[in-house]
Amino acid sequence: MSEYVLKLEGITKEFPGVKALDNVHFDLKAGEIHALMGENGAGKSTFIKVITGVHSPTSGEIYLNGEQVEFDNPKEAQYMGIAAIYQHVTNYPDLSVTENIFMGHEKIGKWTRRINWKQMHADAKSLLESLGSDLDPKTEMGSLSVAQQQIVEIAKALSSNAKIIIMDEPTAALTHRESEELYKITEQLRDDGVAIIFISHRFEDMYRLADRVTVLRDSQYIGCWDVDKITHDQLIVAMVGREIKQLFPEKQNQLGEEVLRVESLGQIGRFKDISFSLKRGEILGITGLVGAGRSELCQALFGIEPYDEGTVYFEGKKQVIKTPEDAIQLGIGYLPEDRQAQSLILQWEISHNISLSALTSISKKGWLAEKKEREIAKELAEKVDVKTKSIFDPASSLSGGNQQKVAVAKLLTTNVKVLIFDEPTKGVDIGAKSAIYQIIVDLAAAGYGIIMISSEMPEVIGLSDRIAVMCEGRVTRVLDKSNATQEAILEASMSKKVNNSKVG
Amino acid sequence: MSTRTINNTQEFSWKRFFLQWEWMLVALIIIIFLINSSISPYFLNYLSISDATMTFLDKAFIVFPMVMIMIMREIDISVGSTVALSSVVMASLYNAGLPMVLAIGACLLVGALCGFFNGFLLVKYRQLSAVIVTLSTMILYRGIAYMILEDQSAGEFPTWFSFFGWGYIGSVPFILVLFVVMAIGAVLLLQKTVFGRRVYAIGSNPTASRFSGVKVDKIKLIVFTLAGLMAAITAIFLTSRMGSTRPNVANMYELDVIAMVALGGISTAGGKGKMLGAILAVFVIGYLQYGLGLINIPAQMLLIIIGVLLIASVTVTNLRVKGKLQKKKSKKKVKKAS
Amino acid sequence: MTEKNRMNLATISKFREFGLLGFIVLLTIVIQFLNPAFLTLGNLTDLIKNTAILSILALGMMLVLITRGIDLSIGATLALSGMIAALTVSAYPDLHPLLAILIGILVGVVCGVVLGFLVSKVGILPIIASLGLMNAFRGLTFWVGGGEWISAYQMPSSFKNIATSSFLGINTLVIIAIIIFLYFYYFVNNTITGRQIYALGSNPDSAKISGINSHKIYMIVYTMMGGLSGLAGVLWVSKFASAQGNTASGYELTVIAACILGGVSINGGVGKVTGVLLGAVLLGVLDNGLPLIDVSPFWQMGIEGAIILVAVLFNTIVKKTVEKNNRLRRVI
Amino acid sequence: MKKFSLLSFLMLVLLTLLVACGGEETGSDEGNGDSDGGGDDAGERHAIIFKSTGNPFGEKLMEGFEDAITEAGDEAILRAPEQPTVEGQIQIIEELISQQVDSITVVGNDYDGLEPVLTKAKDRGIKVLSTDSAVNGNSRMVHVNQADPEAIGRIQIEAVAEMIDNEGQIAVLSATSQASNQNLWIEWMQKELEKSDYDNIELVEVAYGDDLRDKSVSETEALLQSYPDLKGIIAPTTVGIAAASKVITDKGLQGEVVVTGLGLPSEMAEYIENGVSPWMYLWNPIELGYLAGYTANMLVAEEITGEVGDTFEAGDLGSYEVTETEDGTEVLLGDPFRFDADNIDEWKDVY
Repeated sequence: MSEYVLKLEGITKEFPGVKALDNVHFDLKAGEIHALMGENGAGKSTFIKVITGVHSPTSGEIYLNGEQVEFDNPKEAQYMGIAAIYQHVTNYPDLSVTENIFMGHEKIGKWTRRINWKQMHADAKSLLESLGSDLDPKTEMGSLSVAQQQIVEIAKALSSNAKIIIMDEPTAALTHRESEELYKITEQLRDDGVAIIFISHRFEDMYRLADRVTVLRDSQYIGCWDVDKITHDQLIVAMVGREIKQLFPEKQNQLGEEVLRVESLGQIGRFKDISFSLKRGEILGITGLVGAGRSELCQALFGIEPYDEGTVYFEGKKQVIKTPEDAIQLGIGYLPEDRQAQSLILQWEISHNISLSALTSISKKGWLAEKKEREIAKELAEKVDVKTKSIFDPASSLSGGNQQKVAVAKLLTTNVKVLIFDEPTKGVDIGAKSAIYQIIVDLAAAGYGIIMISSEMPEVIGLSDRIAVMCEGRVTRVLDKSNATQEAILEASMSKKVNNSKVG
Repeated sequence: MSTRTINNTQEFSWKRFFLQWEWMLVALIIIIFLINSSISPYFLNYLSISDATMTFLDKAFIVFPMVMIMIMREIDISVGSTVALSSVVMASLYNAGLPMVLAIGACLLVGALCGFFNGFLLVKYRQLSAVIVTLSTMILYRGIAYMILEDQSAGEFPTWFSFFGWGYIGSVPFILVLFVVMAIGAVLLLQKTVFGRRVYAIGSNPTASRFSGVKVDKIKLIVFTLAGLMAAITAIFLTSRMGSTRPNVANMYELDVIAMVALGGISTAGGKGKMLGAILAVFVIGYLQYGLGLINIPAQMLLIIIGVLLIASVTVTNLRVKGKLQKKKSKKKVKKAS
Repeated sequence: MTEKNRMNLATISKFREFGLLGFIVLLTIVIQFLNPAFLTLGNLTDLIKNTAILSILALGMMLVLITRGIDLSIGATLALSGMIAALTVSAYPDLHPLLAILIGILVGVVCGVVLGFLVSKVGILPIIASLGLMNAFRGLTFWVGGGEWISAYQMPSSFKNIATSSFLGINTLVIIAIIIFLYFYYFVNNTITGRQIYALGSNPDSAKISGINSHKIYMIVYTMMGGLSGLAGVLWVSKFASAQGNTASGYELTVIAACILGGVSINGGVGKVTGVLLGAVLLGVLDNGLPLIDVSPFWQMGIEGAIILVAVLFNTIVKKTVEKNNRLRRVI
Repeated sequence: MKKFSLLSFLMLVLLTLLVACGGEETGSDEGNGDSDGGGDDAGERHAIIFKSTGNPFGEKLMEGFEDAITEAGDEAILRAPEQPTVEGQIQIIEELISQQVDSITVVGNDYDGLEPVLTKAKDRGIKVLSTDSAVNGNSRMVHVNQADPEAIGRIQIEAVAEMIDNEGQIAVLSATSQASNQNLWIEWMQKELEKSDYDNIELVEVAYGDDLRDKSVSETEALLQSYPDLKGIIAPTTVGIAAASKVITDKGLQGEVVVTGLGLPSEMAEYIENGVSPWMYLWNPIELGYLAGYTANMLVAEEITGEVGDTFEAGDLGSYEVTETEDGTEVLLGDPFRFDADNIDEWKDVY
């Protein structure tokens, strides 16, 4: 028996166009909590999928209890005692909680092969109770809140009696109290001899729980340290690759007159009573935990799902925004969070992507002006520095960062004055990141009003003139550049309603 | 910001030009012509070839909007019933004393309304799939047609009305002339206008389209209404050819139309395919059917052939898409490695 | 809050079925009022007997719809297997009727496997694949039948008895339908494969992560549908004592309509055996009752279409309202 | 690229194959091996179009037609669309016009709907006639009728009256026929019922079974439920009469409710033998087809023109005269044939 329950050596995973993992090492001892850290797009998610058998690695070896293994499908990994809680909720909305928990390892009668519902419901109930939740296991999954679904996901991992549990950002959508609950459970599991891989953005999670930490960056293995033997700054350097300050360009923006003001904006069940204003040349950061209502707010401003109450003033005039066309007409551009699903048409050539929002203006009476389209595409693609040879290449041939640049270029085709960036650097490698920062800063300097949603605190702090922190659908605090610290943001983004949690 | 220059002129490539599904269809048409003229001595003369178009072009008008619908990842299986309903309404109104011109107007209106209703339900209730909506309206529209005419037929149109289905302009069938004109319009609409580009955008990525300010709902509504309108035009031609109508006409036309569109290389996953392909496919299927008819092949064999052809063509297009993707992947890898 | 939420959802799903049941009862009362012959033992027996085949097919179609698919070829499959079974028994009159049933099922299974293969392996959209096969199977039926019908006198009475005999006073057709219903009830609720069908339809991407073999599930679903169509084909031919090339032409629409009425979502993941049964019964009541109250036969199609459309819209609107209410109740 | 061309090639091969076996099929399947290929010099070519494929009545009709044509040394083309629609028949007629056939005999799916295309055929010098189910007078030169609609209507009432001893309720189960003959027969039935002999007979309902098995069955069941005292059902349609007889048999109502009408001997053999239907009527489709074939030949030979008063010898069937009807002219085959327990055995294997 090896010292390590799980050991991965030289794992490389290539996707068409992307090397998602490049020679990554990892080891895990029984009864330890091992934090896996790295920025978005560092390869953590892919790494988990390799461990759980969803992807098979292009090269490299996996050892389980000292024996080399190969997983052809998730079932095999599950059978070997590996369970994962994924970052993106991967459940069955139409099925009951019990079924979601036991999917893939249902309890069946020995001879009858009949699903033992009674026992499954009871087991689900006790599992949920051990997580401090009194959810009825017969509830339909789709009717639960994200936080409740996350708890079910955890229960699901626990239910398989796994020896290795991987938690991918489990606390991201949890309130403070729930996080505490989770810490306790995680520790208890560890004490029971389960090995846990804990992935989180939150440093506090790591400090609170982990024994060791492995850092990935740009798909590569950076190192593995005992948590108490590495300083915070060293860790950040390991994750980001250089001192954060160098990442952010010098800002030369000058604030102009007010361009956008919202007053007590609200959307039923999503956010409430939001007021702020935005000046030309200003970068307003909006941050908070996932599920705090940031994206919903900005999507409402862009007319994707209209707000139910409140008023929007654009350049001093009261305006109603009901559809994205309204917003674009006014001069509001929106860069969605998920560029592949919401912004780009991957199989289309770059030029067509860039021109999509502005087709009306680059056409003559409804006929496409293809020459003009190509000129505009070239000009903008060069402006944001897309790394490509020709504007006729499909967007799918670009790397994540360059795709994001195309998405930004697309915004600039229309006559916008306010730009909303929703997680602009999500899943983008470090080089492209600073390029995107440069673009944002340049745009601000050019007089655009910019709203930037981000979960990454350094980014928010490094770029914003002001920072609005959201928590559970409300703005809890607006910080100036001068008093914006990680601690202040964190505090404002945590729920105050500890005893009035909606979960459970 | 940067000094990089990006190419915005595309070199013409013969390989790319010929590597299009449409050429495959052209080849198919040529082969069908060769086979047809070798198996039947009656095929290869002007009268046969032009008269044949009269037999299969009526439903081909629905192909134009169906291409757009399928590019948008939707489907409309109510078009056959729409043809029946608008035809029945036109004939009953005429028999009730309305002037023929107004009756034709009513036919177009009913067709457009049927299509609009489909589109409206789809847009209003986004969770509903097009299959469900058009399946329900397919039963409903034909049901209404039956309510109006029961088991009667209606007709006795003025003689000029037969011009639609039987008339010639010079020596070219009127239906062919109109079809070619509309086909050119449809190709331009889908390939050369903002509207067409947006149809493709919706089919390729509906969310991204909406986020890019494309009026997804409005375009869907227009295209479905267009489908109804074209079904009404089909109804006019069909009714003119029969000189009278019944509630059971145009049964299963939707199947024929979908088969043509699928053979035309329009990917069932949306976003792919060209109008020209579907138009060529109309002639492929039309002349295939006509040629087999000239050697008096039994109807059941025809059924099997059309069914197999449909599946075979969709299989080939599917594999083609997959193959292309794979090609792209391997190309990328090389790029990355170098 | 949680408790309330749960109550609400459970109520809604029950509400749909009770709504359907209520509608059936209402319809029954109206028909009974207009023609007292409706609620008689004899007529009810006829009604149930006529609904049996429809409900068998609807159960199979439910599984297909749950996986986000559709099968338009079942009418043709039914005709083909009915024709082949009838040809077989007319050539070998001593054949045991069970064997005839088996032959029918086998033909149906082969048809189903072809469709399943096209859908799962080749990746053709189910609606297109089944449209194509519908043509091909229908053509084959005409072809093997050689344009002839197989008539009552050509079938041994043992074969015709499949549909007319009864067991414990209950018609065999009904018994077969009940057995299949019970099996399906067990299958979808209590077996892993059954639940995997729902899981796949509910979220195909997660299904992959959970290690569910989607190819296998598609194959199972379409094969079962084919097998049931084959069975229904034999029962149909036995019941009407005649096999024709155009048997059950267009019947697939009725079957799908029964599923939709029964609350099966074409977007996958949702559908209950009891709901589908109720949907089939509703159509059965309409088919049986409308002639009894002298509704013009030409109005039946329109009435059916309107009811289906209303049911579809009703489902959607209820669902939308519930979702909105859930959101409203969330405290911010 | 390679894959693409390979697939394209495969598809072409497949298509060629299909076309090839398609051609072969024609030769073997319909038993009209002499219908494909062949140029003008192979004698005259006569085409017949039935309502739809896969109908035994139609098969026999076409068989009789073919017999008459081949006897004359000519070539017969047998066609039918897959669905009983006008559109299908129009397309087939267009194809026949292109083939420059000499005559077209059509069993119409619609009385008026074929007028334009048949007029076109006549304009191209093709002789056009209809049989079994007529097309309107403008579109045909002559109609070859099975039997007089009046006789068909009246004889069914006479039959049912005899079966139920002139007393009790009766109902009609019709199709929703595309051709108007069904309704014409029912009209004559009603006229016959006005006679005082039938004062005690009440026609309670005319139901429609759409010529669908399942629908005909539920309509019959509804009739039995609504009229518990029903004594007889007349079903002037082949699907309806068999479905009604099946229901009566299954419910064990032999002797209580009788069924008669027009049916195929093969479909009805079972029920004539078990007494549900003491007897029923139909004409002989082979003879009808044969007569149609002869008439077509006569028209092409220009021995007749389809005008009233033309007479001709139709082989074994004897001599016929063209008579006038309300709309156009017709040749009448004769009275409907009665099938009962005594003769059903010899007929059930014929058609």
